[in-house]
Amino acid sequence: MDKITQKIRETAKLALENGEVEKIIGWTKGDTFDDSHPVFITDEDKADSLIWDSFCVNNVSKYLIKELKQSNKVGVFLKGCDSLGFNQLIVDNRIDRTKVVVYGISCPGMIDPEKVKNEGLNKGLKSVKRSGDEIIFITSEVEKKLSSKDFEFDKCLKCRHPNPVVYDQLMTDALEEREVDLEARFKDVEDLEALSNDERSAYWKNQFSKCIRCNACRNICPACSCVKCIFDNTKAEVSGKAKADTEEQFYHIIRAYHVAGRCVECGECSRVCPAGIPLHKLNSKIIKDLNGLYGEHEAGLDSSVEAPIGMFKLDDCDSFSKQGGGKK
Amino acid sequence: MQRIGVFVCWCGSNIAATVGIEKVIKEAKKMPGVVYAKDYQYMCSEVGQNLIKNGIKDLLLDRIVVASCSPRMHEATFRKAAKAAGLNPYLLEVANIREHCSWIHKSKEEGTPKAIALVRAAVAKATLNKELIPGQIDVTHRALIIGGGIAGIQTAIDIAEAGYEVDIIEKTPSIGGKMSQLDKTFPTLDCSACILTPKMVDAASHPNIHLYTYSELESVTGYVGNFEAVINQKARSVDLDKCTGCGVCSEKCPSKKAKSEFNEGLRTRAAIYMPFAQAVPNVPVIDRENCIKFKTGKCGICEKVCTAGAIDYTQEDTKITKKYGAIVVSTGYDLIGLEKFGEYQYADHPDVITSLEFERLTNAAGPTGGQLLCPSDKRKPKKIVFVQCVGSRDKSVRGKTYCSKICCMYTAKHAMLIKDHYPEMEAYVFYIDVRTPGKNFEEFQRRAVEEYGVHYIKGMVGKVFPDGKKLQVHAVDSITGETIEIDADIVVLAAATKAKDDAATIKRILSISTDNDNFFTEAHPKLRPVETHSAGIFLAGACQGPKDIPETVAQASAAAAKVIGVLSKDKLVNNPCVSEVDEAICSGCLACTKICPYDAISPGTVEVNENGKKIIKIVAKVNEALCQGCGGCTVACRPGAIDLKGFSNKQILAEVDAICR
Amino acid sequence: MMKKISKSQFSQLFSNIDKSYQLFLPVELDGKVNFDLWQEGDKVNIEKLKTNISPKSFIFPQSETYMKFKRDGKKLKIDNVSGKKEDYVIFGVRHCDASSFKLLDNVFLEEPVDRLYEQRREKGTIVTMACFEPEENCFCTSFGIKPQTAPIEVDVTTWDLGESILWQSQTQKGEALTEKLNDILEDAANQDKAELNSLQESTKGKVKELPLAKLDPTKITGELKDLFDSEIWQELSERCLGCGSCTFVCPTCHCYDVSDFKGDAQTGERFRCWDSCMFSDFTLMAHGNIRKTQKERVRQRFMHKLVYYPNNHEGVYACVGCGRCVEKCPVHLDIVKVIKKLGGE
Amino acid sequence: MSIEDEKIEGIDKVKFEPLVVAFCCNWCSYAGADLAGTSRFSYPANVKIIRVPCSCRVSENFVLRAFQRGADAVVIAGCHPGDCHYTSGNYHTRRRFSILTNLLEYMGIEQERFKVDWISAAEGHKFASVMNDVLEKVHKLGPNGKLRDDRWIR
Repeated sequence: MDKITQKIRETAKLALENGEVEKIIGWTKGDTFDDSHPVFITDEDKADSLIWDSFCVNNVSKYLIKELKQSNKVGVFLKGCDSLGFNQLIVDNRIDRTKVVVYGISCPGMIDPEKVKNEGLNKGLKSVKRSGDEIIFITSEVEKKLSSKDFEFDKCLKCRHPNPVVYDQLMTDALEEREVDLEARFKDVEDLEALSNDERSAYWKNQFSKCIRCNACRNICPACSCVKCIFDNTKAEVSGKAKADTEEQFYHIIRAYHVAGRCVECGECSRVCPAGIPLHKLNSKIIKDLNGLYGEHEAGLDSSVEAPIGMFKLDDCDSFSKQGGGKK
Repeated sequence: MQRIGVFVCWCGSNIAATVGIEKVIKEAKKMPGVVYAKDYQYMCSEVGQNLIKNGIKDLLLDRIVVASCSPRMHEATFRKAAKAAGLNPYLLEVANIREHCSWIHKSKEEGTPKAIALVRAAVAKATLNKELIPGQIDVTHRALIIGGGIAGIQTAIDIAEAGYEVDIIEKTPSIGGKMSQLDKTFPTLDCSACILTPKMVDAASHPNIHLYTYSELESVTGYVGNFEAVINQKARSVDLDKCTGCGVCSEKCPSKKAKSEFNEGLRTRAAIYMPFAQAVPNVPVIDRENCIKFKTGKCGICEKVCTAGAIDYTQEDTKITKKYGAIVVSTGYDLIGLEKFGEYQYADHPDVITSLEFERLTNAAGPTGGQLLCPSDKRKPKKIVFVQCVGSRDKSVRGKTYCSKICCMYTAKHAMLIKDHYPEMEAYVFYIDVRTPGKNFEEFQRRAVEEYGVHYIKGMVGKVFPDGKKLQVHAVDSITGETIEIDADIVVLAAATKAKDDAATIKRILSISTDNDNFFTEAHPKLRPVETHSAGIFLAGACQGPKDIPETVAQASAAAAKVIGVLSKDKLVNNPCVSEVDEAICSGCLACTKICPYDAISPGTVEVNENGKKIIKIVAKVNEALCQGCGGCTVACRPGAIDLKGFSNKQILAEVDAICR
Repeated sequence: MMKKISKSQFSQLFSNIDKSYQLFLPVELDGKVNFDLWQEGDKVNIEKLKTNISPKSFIFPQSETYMKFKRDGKKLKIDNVSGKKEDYVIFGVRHCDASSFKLLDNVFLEEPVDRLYEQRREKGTIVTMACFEPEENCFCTSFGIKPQTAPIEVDVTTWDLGESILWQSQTQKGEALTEKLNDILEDAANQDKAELNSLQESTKGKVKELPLAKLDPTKITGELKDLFDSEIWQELSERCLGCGSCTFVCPTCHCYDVSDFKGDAQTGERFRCWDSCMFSDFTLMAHGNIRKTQKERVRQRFMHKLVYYPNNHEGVYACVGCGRCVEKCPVHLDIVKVIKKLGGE
Repeated sequence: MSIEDEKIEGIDKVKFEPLVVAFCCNWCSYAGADLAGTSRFSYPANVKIIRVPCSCRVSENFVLRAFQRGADAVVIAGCHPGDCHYTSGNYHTRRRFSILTNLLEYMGIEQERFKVDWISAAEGHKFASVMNDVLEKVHKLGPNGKLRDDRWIR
């Protein structure tokens, strides 16, 4: 069994035994090679179902909102990106840090099952192992070694925080910051910005027309943590459920705007979208603009730092009267 | 369904000329909820108002839309009328078809359809209007003045005279402030002390005024009518009541090395001291840093010599908590430090002095008994150079961008005084511009030049070199362009004024705002010059910006009038258009609290039933007395849990929809 | 009479259908394949087994206006929106999805008949495409579907022989369509049928080898109440995000919400749109919600598919084993897990 | 039906009649609009003003709704930074809508269609000229179809 998994199980077992936590949230394995899903453990004997592999992509921190209503102390396993989301939940006052024990895991990047399928490697695939930058695909017959880079989620290839930024206990040694092309951080956005208004409009119209209003992007998002989302509040009368271009556009503009300055760039919105809409391109645009106008801000990096929307400086510049400053 | 009445005003021909009234009426009648539509020449007239009243009484109208001039003009009028007829005034909306329509557009072709659109929007909004009842706040009939300079004293006296209690907090041992340090005042040259000290005594002796000298403001909570302040009265070590002010203690005190703050350090004082002879209260204070008793435990001479037995080494800081209805900030100003102005040798040569030090040197009660002598060797000076705008109108980091306003005049005063006492002395004034706006100011300055022959030279002093006993002043005359060298005996620097360093603290305690130079900002630069943005907190004097004495006193009385306006009420009525929280939806993220300029929103808790389990949930709570109804919180609230009464999300959306037709 | 057409003639085939029908077929866009209105030059992809979103939206659109109203003074004018007018063809529907249509019929065509649904069904001609290479996530056989053969109820079934496809019409609608294509459809030769048979045989074998082949809902026995009170719901639902991905990609989910679009103060329209039993506001009523937690919601979804629906429809399960939920659920909470936990393996 | 009646119905199909929705803060810009009226500075009737206490009361929802309902341009006008009646409201407006301005353009809505500006109570002339300027640009751009709700008839 792989070292980290072992460590995770021991840690969980111990914490549950000595009553340090009432519940542990981590991941466990399902039947298919890519099925590593969140699991909730209260009984130390079940701790052995916990695992760590290249498919533990889910961020379990958002479950804390629900769990902390029932339990007084909960332990969670968090990857680098997860820990940013965790901090954001603290900034937004949705969870009580003192009731959580964070077990940090440095993450080398998660594997995108889509990419595996596209290579046809899923046929008869038993399991997938990772060693360094190599992925080993194990079927009943053969073992294939391939470079991890070709199979990681796009978001992981851009990852700037493989190591947890907040934790009480570490399950792994820190990984060295992986090489990411910071220039390319906003490549997607710049490509779109380069288009004409009509081209952009057409682009988004086409994207949003795929939207089936399943709300997965919202429900997975660690920055979308309202008790009742305005889109679920019919009394608010701001939007309807009809499948109409205008409704989808409204939904997605507001969704992105509502996480402005709070989006931790975990890329989950795009990952979970069943229609394959690149939703992160909206969030990235806002992050790019906020950084440009009001200085670098990285949501979730430090839970004591406030979001740039909701504060101001007297000499802020603006994007509508190009002179900035704005003073008479 | 509502019963809405629409009342369209002609405003004589002002509206009727470019708006087809009858068409507006016709269309209005079709609008949902509208049961009555009526026009009249002057809706604001008594007859017009009666139309509205009768509509409410006879036709049982429950919503009113008046299409007329701007709501900023007559909304209040019409709402009064509605109220008189028994309808909640906030069920009335005004459609602005004059300023925003008939006066803008040339023809009925344009005006009529727009008027209809505006009426439709008003109807749509009115449909959603709710009855609003203003909250009432009790008023504590006492005012707090922060800072006991001339501004604070004047404010206090005016308020006290109106019959209300006033407390003054003064940081130093005596009230009086900067003015008490001055020798003469421009443009009349009358003696500062002679006009100030009587006021100080009035303040001290006034039954309605209580002084907290040697005290500082610790914290303030609450809101207009109901502030609660905690004052920290520092240990004076002398009993205010027992002390007779004889002064023997100071005389006998063996430790006399401390620099006298009052004399700008040009003279020393005892460790137990009275800042100046006319100090109010006339009671000394022990400066514990310099007191031998406090440093070593030995000595205790003052205690022995005090026949009144007023000395009390055991005294401790005491905290006083009191309620106030209004607060006036009058913390005054300071001069900037001149460390960064090395070229003038201020730090290195005793004969280079600030204008405030000069005031002390020429003051009869000053270190030299009014004799103008060089601080270095007490010799009689022959040439005196005044340098203007030292740090004023200075864009560089060491200076201030603004004009300190008083320097031109007091320098003219200084120069004039010299020539008056010592005609043989030469006075030179280097200036960028001479600014003399104000009653008799120009005349005053001209006298300095013409009658007294003060040399005014347009140009800045480049450098001052100590040269033996003398000071070589190098300057350039910016008109002739030639360089000038003067062997001066004394150089007087008109250092820029600045906001008090502790303005930042006061700002935080009162949560009011300051500008980039730390001067407190008024609610409106033209129309609300003495108010702050926080209701019930007012400004007086140089803490709001550089001012001379007459301006300061004027603003002080203005502030007093504002305070009296608050204190004279038994109850304050607050604007009912305030924010309200839907606690069921509130997530307790408290984004709203970060936006609110008035700290009107704070976290509270509610117990909710979460599937059978009772849990405590954090929610935002709005203090309606503090909320001013800007609505910033409603936009910060992502799920829309906070809404603004009178301008609710639904109302505005309804207006948008109505307009977009 | 079995027909045949070479793939080289596809564009011909499509444009011919397009002459007399609206033609919807699997089109690839941004790497995802979905049924879409055919246009010259579209990247048609009939190899992809299951489209990203199921074709149910053609007979049961995500949202559908069925009534418009206008107020005139005190009078209220209401017009019913007429349903689908044009004849249309959906080409390349897989048998799992085709079977889902039958399940929806049981709901919408039972009394009271759903007018709009009925119209859409009448106007539509379904051309299926049999599967020879089922995927890891396929388990249609567990619900009695034979991917390689021709389900009787569909209008036309086709088989992909690589170079060409075989074409078998089975209903009047199917015949009508075939008629219109006679000039490009040729009769299938005997060796084609032989090839088909061998392919179908090999498929039977492949199907047995599938990881989910052993899944068997009929093994789920026990009293409804016991299933309802089972422990598994708590455990399964813990990780559910409460999003609607599973329900909205599912070919058999058919719940909808009715709400109004408020036009200006005078006018408006009433529409229905897909709703999801996973949503917290599903079954929300004036007094509150009868399903308070995600546990009740998750239980409802699967009890409906595996117990309630069969109870009401001669034991037919409300799942066709397309496996979309297996692929799409962000937290791997799918019907396969439920069936297994309830003993269906 | 006469032309005027048609206009009143708001369905003048003859020529493009742009619609500009302007949110004005009560203390500065709304008063500025009043002053524009008092001083008879004219601007076309296509501009319709909605009064809000402060520019910071304007929610992105309102702006999008206006576009959905057929507005060809939306204007938000508030006090000049530093002069906000509520001290800081317009500073928040400035940040929020700097982001929204860019986001809307990113969605393909021309910048000319969404304007935020500072207009004081004394700037009646500026109010008129801002509105004229917006309308001129909108006339060049033509009707706005983006974000538009087809179910809504304007």
